[in-house]
Amino acid sequence: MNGIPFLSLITFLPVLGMIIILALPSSKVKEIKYTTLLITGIQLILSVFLLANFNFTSTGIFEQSTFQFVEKFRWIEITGLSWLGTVKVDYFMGVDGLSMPMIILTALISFIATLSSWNINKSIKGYFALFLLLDTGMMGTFVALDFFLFYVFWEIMLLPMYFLIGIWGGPRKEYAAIKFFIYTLFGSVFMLLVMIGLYFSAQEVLSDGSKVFTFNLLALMDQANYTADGILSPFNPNNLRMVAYIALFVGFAIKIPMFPFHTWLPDAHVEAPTPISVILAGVLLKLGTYGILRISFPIFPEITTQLAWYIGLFGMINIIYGALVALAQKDFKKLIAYSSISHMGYVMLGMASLSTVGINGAIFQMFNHGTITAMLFLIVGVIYDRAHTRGINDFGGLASQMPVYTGFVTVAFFAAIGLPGMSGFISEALVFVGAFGVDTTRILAMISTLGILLGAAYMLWTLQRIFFGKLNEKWSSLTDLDGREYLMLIPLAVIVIFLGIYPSAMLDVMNSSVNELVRFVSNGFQNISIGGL
Amino acid sequence: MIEVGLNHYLAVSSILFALGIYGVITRKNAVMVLMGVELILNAANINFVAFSRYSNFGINGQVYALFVIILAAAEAAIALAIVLNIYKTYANVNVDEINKLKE
Amino acid sequence: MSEQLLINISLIVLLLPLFSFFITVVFGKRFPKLYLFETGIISLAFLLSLVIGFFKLTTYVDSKLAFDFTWFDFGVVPVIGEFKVELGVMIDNITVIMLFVVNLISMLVHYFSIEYMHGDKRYTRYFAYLGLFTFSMLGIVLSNNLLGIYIFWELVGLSSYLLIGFWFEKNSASDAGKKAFLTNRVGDIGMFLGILILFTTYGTFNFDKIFSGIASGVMPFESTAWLTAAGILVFLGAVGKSAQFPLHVWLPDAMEGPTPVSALIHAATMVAAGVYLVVRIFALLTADAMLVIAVIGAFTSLLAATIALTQNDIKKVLAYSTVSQLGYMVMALGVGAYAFAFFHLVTHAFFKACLFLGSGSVIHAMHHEQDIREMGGLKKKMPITYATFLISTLAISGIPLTSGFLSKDGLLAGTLAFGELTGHWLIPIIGFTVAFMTAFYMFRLVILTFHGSPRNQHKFDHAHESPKLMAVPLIILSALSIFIWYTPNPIAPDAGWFLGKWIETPSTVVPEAASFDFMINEDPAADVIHSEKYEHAMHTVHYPAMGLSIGLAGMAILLAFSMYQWKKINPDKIAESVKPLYNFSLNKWYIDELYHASFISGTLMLGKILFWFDANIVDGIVNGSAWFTRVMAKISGWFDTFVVDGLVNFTAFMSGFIGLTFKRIQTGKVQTYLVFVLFSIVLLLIVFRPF
Amino acid sequence: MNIYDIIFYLFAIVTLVSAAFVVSTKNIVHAAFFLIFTFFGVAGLYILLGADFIGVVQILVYVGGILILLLFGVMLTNKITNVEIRSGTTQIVPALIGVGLFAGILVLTMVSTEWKSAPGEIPFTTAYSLGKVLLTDFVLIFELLGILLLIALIGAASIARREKE
Repeated sequence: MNGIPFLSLITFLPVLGMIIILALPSSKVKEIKYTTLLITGIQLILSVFLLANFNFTSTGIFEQSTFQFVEKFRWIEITGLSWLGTVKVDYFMGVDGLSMPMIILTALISFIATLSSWNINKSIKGYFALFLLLDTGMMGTFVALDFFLFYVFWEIMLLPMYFLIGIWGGPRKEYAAIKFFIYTLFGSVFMLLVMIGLYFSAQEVLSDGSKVFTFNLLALMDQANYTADGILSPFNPNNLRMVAYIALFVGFAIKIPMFPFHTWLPDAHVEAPTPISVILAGVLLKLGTYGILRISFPIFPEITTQLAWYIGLFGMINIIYGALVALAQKDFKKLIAYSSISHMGYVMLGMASLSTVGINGAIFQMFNHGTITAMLFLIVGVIYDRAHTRGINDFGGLASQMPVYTGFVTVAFFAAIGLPGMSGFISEALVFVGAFGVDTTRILAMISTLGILLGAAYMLWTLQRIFFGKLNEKWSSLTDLDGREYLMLIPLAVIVIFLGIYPSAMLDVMNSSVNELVRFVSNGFQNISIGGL
Repeated sequence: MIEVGLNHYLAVSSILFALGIYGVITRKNAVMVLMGVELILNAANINFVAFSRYSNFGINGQVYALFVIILAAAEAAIALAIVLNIYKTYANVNVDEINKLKE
Repeated sequence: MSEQLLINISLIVLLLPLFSFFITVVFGKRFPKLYLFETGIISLAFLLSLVIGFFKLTTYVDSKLAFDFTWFDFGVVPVIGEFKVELGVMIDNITVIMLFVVNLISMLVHYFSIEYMHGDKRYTRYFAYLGLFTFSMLGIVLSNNLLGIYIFWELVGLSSYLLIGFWFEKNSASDAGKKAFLTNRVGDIGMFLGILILFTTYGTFNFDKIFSGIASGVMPFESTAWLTAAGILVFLGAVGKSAQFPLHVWLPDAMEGPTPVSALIHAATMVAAGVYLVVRIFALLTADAMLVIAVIGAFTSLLAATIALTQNDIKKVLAYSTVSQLGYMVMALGVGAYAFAFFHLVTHAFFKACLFLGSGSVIHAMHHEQDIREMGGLKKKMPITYATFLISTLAISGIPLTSGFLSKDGLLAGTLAFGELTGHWLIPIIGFTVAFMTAFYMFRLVILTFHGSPRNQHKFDHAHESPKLMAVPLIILSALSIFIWYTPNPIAPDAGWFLGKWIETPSTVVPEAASFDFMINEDPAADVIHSEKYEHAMHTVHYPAMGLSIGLAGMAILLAFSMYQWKKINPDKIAESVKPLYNFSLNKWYIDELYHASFISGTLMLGKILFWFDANIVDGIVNGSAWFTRVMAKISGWFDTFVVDGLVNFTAFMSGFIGLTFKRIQTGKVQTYLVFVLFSIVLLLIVFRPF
Repeated sequence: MNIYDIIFYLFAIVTLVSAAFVVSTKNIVHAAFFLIFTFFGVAGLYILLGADFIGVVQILVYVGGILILLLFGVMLTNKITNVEIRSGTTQIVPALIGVGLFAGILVLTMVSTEWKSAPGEIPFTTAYSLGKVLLTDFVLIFELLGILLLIALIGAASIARREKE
């Protein structure tokens, strides 16, 4: 058990797959696809294995010893760089209750997206190679505990995504890809600035007693490590921590995506091929909120408490704004994209409550949104493959033509609406319970409940327009789901229902970490000056 | 006339050096150019040995001179081989007619 | 039989329909006969609920059986402390009666549907949905906490959605399903907020724990106003589900579903769930909350009754009468007539289910004709249907010897007592007016459908009495509309076992200052309310109320006969003379139109505006900054081309010029270069002059 | 003017004059022979400077080795009987000016510079000390040079043998 670098394995396995694929001649289409499937399959098994060996009571968050499957060694070390002194970057990975659900989600969604990629028929080799690289980026971001490493993985994701949208996308793919790229890069720049600022504000004590500047996230969470005059040091009376927090938040908010930084999402989703939409909605959006929980919250606890209301406010705006705009959509995929925006609002609202229940709900909602929205995008993909259109009003009466498909759609839609018995309900309810239970976000939570109604409105309206009514004769040749599509949808549906009935399966994984996070944030940094702005 | 000393040797070597350069620059025949090079090397060698004699570096200067001689031998061998090769290619060894560098 | 066993049986009763739902949904396509399995399961559940009811009402009549389990546990949480979410079941007398009602009607509807739905292309799927509904409804009934109720509440909404939109090929059906779900959601949001208030304050969803929390004096956010708000908000859920004004609009539309479904869900059980919820939270309602509830109930019953007067669709009339009767129940709860409200819920469930199934029988016979203007004279062709329908109509009109008389009379007495005690006389006035209207429109319905001569001879000729499988449920349900099942004395409802022994008003837990003075328990420790003042008032109004209601019902029936049977009064003329009012009623007070014009269009419009905002302003800013960047790029590109590049090109030109000049030097001959090297060195030596 | 000085001037003149002939004579064979005198002169200067071993090596290597090599080169690349053996010169004027200037400055520099000369004892024979130094302090370079010579040998043979493509 010990000594096997599971996290490196699970992270870099796709890179191995990519190398294999690159070595294969591009004519070996089948081999390429099965290699990808195998790799993501192994990844999924590994993630389940990690879960099986996961200690539910170990808290994580800021104490290295409570992280699990930790891998840490010196990655980059350059000594004697004039005024810079020693630059030291650790290769530091670990898992706690915050990242465990995300690892499983990433592995699961990657696997299912691979299945969904079976229809890709344009330069297959390149597609799957990039796909696997993307997989590595996502997985790496979730396990990295060093800011530098985190950033590297964060950026690794960007490039394959750009190409996957830009090459395999729809008619306006170039526009969408560029927009996605520039938007996220814009956010990354902020993140980079904050990262460097933090680096020069905190020093980690090494085992030999010497002090070096550090990217280690856990070290950055420790107040004692900050220097007296670093620009982001809480001890510096003129520190810029507020500014840095907002900059970092914007970096993450773009990924979420938070209003008003959300407009890349509908374009990217509409243009991206189905599996990429699935990954985008299923995993990539979670990186934003995960980043906030992993980095912003514990490194800037005092600012977090100060700004929680604003986070909640934007969450509320996301919920209602996304839902209202979704109501106006005529493109099935765009509708789902806006519903994503709405659903990610719940995550933000839950986080803003800074309470165990709310954050548990937020993380659970991240997971559930991952599975449910993945399902929704797969559903869009299924119909698009057959009908080559996504216009909601083009359809009608499909329920009698494709009953099984309609069954899955109903499950997915009602899960998205937050029907009890499905996972979405638990997370939304927890978010509301958490947000309502705290004075800061109570009013926001009350207003946000409108989202429940609006969500039901656009979903049911869509359900009606596409599936109910008289069958449009044009579609009388559409076939119901095939075996592969069953294979994609059934696991997700089962997970959605299982977690709706037995939420402890997921809540127990993260609960101790969330408790620790809440405790850590509410204790905050002591005796410090809050500067900036 | 003052007593012969370091300066005299250096002056001799300087003139020898200049003559060598003159040879390298003016002669058309590659073998002649090589001879000029040998002159230059000898001029340098005189300096080594002279400095070795008139300073307190001990015997090191002579060692370097020895090395230069060895290098000169190697150089001569290689250079002649090249000259032979050039001759095979161009049927003459006139340096001024070999102007591939221009292209 | 031990308590634990009873609870286990109740859990089995709960899960049986779910089980059959899954089996039927998954294997329904391969084994079309599975509907029989489904029906069998429901029958089994009914038998088990009979067993539970028997033991509970005999052995454990005064105790409450409860069972809790932890659903998920957060352990020790910062700030809050121990935190876990529990679910549980509870069996008290109300529960077992509801179990009986739900399972019985569900079973009868199953039998009825076997015939009624025969030949439908999604026949088994229909039964599966019925199973899902039964499961969810039983869940509401059995839950001992708000969360459980909310969960099943939504599931009931889902099954209702699926069943209303069962014939989804009809746009009106899928519209109605959507409308029902969304309208309910509006109420559910309120309910959810109410639950949040209670949960945040008391840290539990469990009714008993919340009640004891309130009783101990802890108020939500330190204010009884919030308690009132919580009560009203939770009641909003009931407003949605029980189709109270302003959320009543979905129920008439829900008649698009198959008629047996209307009988089961939209008349007898699900719509009563709202009333049931208010029954459950009755103890925490403050005086203000109760007044709000009473007013809404009264207004709803009046509204629906006035609309029912003019409707011509047999199911629409029944639907509005359902809304009206639900309004009655809600009003009764608002005025504190707790027991009568629940009593009316039960009796109404039976006679209204009977009426709906009867109408289903008629519709079946008339080949899916629902307009009563096309009917008439069916009495002879369908004697069983007619007889059962008539009994139920008598019951709903409050004619003595029926169950409806008992419950309705008590309920109206409650409103009168309330009027006397609080001075809110409008509520009893509305109550009696509605009683009059109810009798009138119900007899109008009966007369137009069954009496007189057929108005559509062709359809009449093809009409026939329904087969046994449809007739038996009608007979059973109409039999249950007779007084004898509830009390031995046909004019004294509280003399019987139902009200005498089984159902008693729980004592309120609200602080005295915030509750009606007649609701304050004289013995604060007692679970059951006992108020001299209230009992006195009830006693005083009992006989006046009875006389008034019988008299009004009689007059109404007489009026109906004289208008539609004997044709002494021409209804068209009356309609003509009060044309605006008639149209107002016929068009359902234009409420649908109002909602459509305001909320629905408003929301859609807002969505469109925001989308425009999103695509043009937000994205416009993004694209604008991109455009700006591009323009800047162009400008700098121009600068680059003409200024920077100009310099570069100039340099290049100069280089070229110099190059041309010096080209000659570039001979390619090593020796020439060496000359230059030599001169350069000389130059350097001259410049630096080492000598 | 002592005997040492006379001998110095003698050798110096021999060296320079013969070197001047080397670079100025048209006949390549003559040039080669004058080169012998130059090398001898230089060897004499070495010996005058107390570097007896270097002087001997100078004669052995240059006169015995390199010059023979050069002559072989001449003979292999020129038909002796041909007029071609009289090698031409180019750019004499710029070369004369440049070299003249260069030589002038160089000599001026060498002469005018105040060298910190500290002439030590002239050892009777340097072979012993050279040998000792070569095999101690400079042993690595010594070895490397050996290898270099080997490489040069092989390389020269290889280059010279390459056939015209």
